[in-house]
Amino acid sequence: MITQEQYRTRVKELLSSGTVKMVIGYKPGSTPDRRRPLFIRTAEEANRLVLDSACITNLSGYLVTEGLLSDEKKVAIFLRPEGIRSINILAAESQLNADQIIILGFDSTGSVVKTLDGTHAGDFSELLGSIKQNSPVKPSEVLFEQVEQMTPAERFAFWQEEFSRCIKCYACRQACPMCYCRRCIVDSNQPQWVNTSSHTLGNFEWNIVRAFHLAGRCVECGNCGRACPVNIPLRLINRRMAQEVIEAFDHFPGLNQTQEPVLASFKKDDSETFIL
Amino acid sequence: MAKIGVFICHCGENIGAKVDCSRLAEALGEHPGVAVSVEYKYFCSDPGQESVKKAIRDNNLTGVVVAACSPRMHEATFRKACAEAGLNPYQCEIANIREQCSWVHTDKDMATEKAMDITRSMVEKVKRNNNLQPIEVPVTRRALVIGGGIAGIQAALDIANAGQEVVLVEREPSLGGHMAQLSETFPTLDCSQCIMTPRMVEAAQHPNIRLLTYAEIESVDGYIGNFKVKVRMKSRCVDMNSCTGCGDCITKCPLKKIPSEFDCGLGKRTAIYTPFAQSVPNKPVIDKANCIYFKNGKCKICTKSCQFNSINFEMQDEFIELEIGAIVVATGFQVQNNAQYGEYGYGKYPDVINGLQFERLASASGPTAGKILRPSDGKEPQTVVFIQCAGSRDPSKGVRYCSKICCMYTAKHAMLYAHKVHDGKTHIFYMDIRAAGKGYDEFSRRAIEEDEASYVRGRVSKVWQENGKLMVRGVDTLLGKPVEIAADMVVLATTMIPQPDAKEFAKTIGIGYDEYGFYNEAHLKLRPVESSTAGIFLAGACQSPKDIPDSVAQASASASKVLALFSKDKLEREPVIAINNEATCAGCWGCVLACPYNAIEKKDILDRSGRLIKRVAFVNPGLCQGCGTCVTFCRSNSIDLAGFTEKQIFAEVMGL
Amino acid sequence: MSEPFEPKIVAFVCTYCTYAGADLAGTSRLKYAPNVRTIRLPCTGRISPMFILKALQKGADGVLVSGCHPGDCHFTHGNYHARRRWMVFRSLLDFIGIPPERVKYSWISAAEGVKFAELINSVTEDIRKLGPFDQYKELIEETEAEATH
Amino acid sequence: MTKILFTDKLHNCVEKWQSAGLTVIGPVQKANSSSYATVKNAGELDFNMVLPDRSIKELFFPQTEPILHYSIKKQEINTRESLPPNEPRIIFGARACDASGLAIDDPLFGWDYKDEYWFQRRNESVIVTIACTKADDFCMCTSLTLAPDSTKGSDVLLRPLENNKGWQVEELTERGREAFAKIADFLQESSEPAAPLAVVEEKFDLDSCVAWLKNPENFDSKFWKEISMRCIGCASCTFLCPTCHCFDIQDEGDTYSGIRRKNWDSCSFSLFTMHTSGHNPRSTQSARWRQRIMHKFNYFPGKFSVNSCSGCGRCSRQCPVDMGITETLQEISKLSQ
Repeated sequence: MITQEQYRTRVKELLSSGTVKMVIGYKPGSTPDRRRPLFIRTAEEANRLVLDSACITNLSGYLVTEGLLSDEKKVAIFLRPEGIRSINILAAESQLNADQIIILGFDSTGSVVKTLDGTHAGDFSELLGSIKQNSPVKPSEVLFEQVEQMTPAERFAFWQEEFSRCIKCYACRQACPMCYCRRCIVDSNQPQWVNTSSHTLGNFEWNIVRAFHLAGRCVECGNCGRACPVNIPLRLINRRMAQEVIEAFDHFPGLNQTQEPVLASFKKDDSETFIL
Repeated sequence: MAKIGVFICHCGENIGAKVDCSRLAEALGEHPGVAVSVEYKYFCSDPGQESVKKAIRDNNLTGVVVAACSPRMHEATFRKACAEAGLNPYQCEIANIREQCSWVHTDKDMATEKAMDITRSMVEKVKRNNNLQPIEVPVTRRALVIGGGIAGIQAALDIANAGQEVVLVEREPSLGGHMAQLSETFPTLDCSQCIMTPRMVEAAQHPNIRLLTYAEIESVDGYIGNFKVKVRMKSRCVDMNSCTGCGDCITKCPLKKIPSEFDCGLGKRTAIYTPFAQSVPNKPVIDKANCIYFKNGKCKICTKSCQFNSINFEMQDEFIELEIGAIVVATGFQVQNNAQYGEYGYGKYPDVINGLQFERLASASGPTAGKILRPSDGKEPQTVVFIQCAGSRDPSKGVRYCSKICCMYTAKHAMLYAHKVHDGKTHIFYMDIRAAGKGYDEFSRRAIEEDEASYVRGRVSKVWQENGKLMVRGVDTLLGKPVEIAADMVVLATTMIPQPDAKEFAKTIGIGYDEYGFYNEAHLKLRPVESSTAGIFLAGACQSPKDIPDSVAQASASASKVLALFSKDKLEREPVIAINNEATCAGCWGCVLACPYNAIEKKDILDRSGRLIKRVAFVNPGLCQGCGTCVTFCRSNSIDLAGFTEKQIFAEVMGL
Repeated sequence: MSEPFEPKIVAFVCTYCTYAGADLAGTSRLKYAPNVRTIRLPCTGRISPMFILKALQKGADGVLVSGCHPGDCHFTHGNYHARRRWMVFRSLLDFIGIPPERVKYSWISAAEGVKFAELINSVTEDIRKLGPFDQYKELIEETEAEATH
Repeated sequence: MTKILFTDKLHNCVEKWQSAGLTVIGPVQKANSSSYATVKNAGELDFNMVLPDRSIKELFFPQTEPILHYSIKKQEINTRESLPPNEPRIIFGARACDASGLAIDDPLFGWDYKDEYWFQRRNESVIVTIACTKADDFCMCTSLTLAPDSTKGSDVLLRPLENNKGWQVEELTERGREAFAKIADFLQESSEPAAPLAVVEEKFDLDSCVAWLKNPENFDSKFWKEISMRCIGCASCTFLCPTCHCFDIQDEGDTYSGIRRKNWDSCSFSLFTMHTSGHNPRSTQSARWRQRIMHKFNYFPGKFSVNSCSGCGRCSRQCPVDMGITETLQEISKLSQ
């Protein structure tokens, strides 16, 4: 509650001083455990802001809404460390100018919310560095270990079951801050690399492509998994990819704004033990 | 609606014996979109090509698939034939049913099945081919030659004599390179400087050649016909315009004991110096690393000695930007440091020297004025041992390749020594004598027969000093006996290796190199003077160890390539390049990073009032080489590669 | 099972090295298994993971991807980019349950006709041993099925 | 006295229906997600959920289905229609909102062209609805003039007993009577009282909302932008909606043959209205959300005299950003007051 009050005050300052044109935060949702994204433009609205441990959505994707930042005015946004990493990647991929983003950083353990010191993405480099040091970011969960232990045939069957439910609503894509493409590859029909039909094969293709396009860019904020209306455990794939890029290339996505995309760069001595 | 012609070549028995061509023709005749499907004994023959042309005209074909040998053989042939029949040549594809089918399979049924799949897949591709037009790029008619040794000078003179502009860049203070250091040259034994210096002077005075010495290439941007080159003019601290080259400063310089690079450390020079007496330009530079003024801020004696006020200690490096159409790389070689061969004692015993040092001793302009004298005590050696392959053909400590010139120069050294020290004795340890070349074997025979060089087939295991002699222990493998020779001097036939910065430099200019740092030719046999980067050519020992005739020949060959390029106003290139869809591009710039050629730029899309709408990737068609790395990176599939489009490849897979 | 299983394998190769190596195998009249269908690309850098997925969708039991050895790329570093993509894509496929044994990667130079022939034989044998990719075929069949319910 | 189906007899009923050639379908919870799915036995059925994550729609209008097989040879194209199977089935344990949704879509699938795929399945399905005794925060049938025990679209309505040991049976249609005749042996007459229905609070005033929507001035209201600002443009609401019915036709195949498929499509996608030219008449997410609301409560009733919403609440329940029809209509209610 203290944190929430601190930030309400801060938001009032930011808006009344004209430092920012908008603040993106959270407000109460339709049930006690839900929070909704909130966009406010005046200091008076600041009291609608809520900040507690239920604020989990990574809001950074809203920043790349077409036209939002084109007037070069600043926007403040509530972000957890994963969200700050998203900002770094979006900046590295030229989707936004990080100087325009005022970060209201926070994190929570249990129900306790604490503030993160800093204003711009660059101010959090120490924090992100220490998160990298302590990676894996999230302790591996039981299901992940189970899937890892399966034989390929069992894994295939596991994902066949999961993906058979996919209805191709693309909530995973739309919820992801990294899916900012103007035209998703699945929406490109000349040629149609990914079947748009939501039969299991098309769903396999879609989910493989999604995961590949996010490899080295995903910060494991969990937006996609939470968005999935049929609860496909997408986080497992993201976890595996995050593990791969850090182990193979020491790449921790979103560490800073100068990071080169892991799949658009290379080292001459990259591992190639698998190549015949 | 596609009307594809499929032409199935028997290639005599080559395809016909293993692929049932009639069945193939029949099956393809049933394939959707195929208007004509015929077989013939040799489609590459004149009547064969004529029949293809006739079929195109008679049936208004929209595409052609020739199922025959590898596209690497006859793609060009059939594309030309298509063009002659009025079809865009890029509407022709080759289905490789010879090299990758009939020649490699034994089961006729399975080979035929495979040939069907291969051909169908190509039919599906060609249905989606686009009418491509070769790309035209303008050509700047000015060549850059990098390196002022014999290869660079030759290339520069050939180009300049043909009436084209040349910029010749040399990083040392003088032209000349290694050839200027040599005494006499094999197999004629004419004096190296006598034939070299006139060419240096000619190059310096040529109206079409702009000579930049003591200069280095800072960066190369652009592409064939349109390179932008930045050259760093290192500060000589001597004004080239006012200096007359009188040499007073050199005489007055108090530092006189700096080992001369030109004399391979056997002679000395001053801190303000010209590398050698016949330097071109014959104007000195100040060696800032040694100059007393640069070390402690005092001295400037040279300034006082100069009547023309040419010396300027404040001089800074300057940069020159050049627009260049073609580049000849003639950056030459280095000799390997033999200190790694502890058993030979190089670097430990002063009288163990390398071949290049011997050249300086034998040179009339060298530190001993052409007398063969031991570095240690200045005495004339009575017995000299030469060790060939000192570093070459040695995978364990040296290099795997043959350094090519050492057999010849060692024979030459033995002869020069015999001519100068009449009662001296020479022993040459060798592995093989490689004397292929005009007059070369005769030359090495002369060393043995007339100048009594004693060739010992075997390796040297140890050299040590004993009683003022260099004891050389080796083995004579022909006699199968160990030998021990008490020598006064040992000369190592040192390997030619790439310049120490060869790999870095290759990256600067954007060409490929091998594991050693020698520059890669586009094709070892058929394109030996072109680098893999269009518009950049190779000459001399930067590509591989070479002697003077080979270097000169390659330099002239490079020059002719440059001149051929300069013979046109515009250049035609294969249109296999990437194209970006600006509507869907999100401007993430992954492609920019992925491109090996810096061919992708950022382009602003503005609205009518000039306001920035968005920024997208733009592929420069002049720079793009068509690898497609960017296409694969592009998540939104915005970039595509002409000739290998996403649609084409998709169709190829779907046609299998 | 009367006849041995003949796997369907699709190869994506670069034109400068592996395709030329395959040509060399031909001119050297080396013999190898006829199960591979080759698709020629300018460079391994052009080989998209989508190609591999589509080959599987077309019923391939195995896929081979091959190009120039590191340092040999005609386009200087297309193969280095490709290598990274493959590394990631390979682990992704593995995690999804598409066995890495079915998608193979190799470097074959224009001079390695023998290596090409040997590789095609060994890949064909390996895939033959694995048998048809039934699990993927099940997905394909589902798409071809009539309407249900 | 009413007809009662006791829970412990359900097992026999399922077997009976199955042996009579009916496929039995009902609410099933599987792998973290629930839907109406075919069951082998009654034990698989789960009546504890408020309603399944996925609506009943997919049983009649699947997310993807083949409608045409084609093959190409030379210049000749052969086609074969793929018709829905003849498969009589009973959907046991539908919710009133889902069943109503089917009834809402019937006129849509039959007004000009009778969609065989829909009606074949409709005609072969017996829908046995169980009235709701519990609801959650998202249920809103009552706001749509429906109720937890609406009979719309159902062939049989079951009311749970107070003691939770069975259901009162109310046969509504001939089809329902036929299906229950097959299990007559397992039904009993009893006077066990039914459990009270779930209380679903009325969340908005539908009439005033509809009036506001019909006012042309409100089409360009800035309200649309504000209410949909956080919409991320996925199709979770439309795909889970029992009444959303848009589809797209896609050909999938290779050079030689292929299948024309009917796939769900959604007005939330920007691509939904994208023209070949690149122009998009609904270029913003707010325009798309407005379309969805207008369609459901203005255009659709204009044509078919019924709102295209049965109040299941899935759009809000599963929305990644906690939006939905409820919130929008609540806000409109406030505006129209």
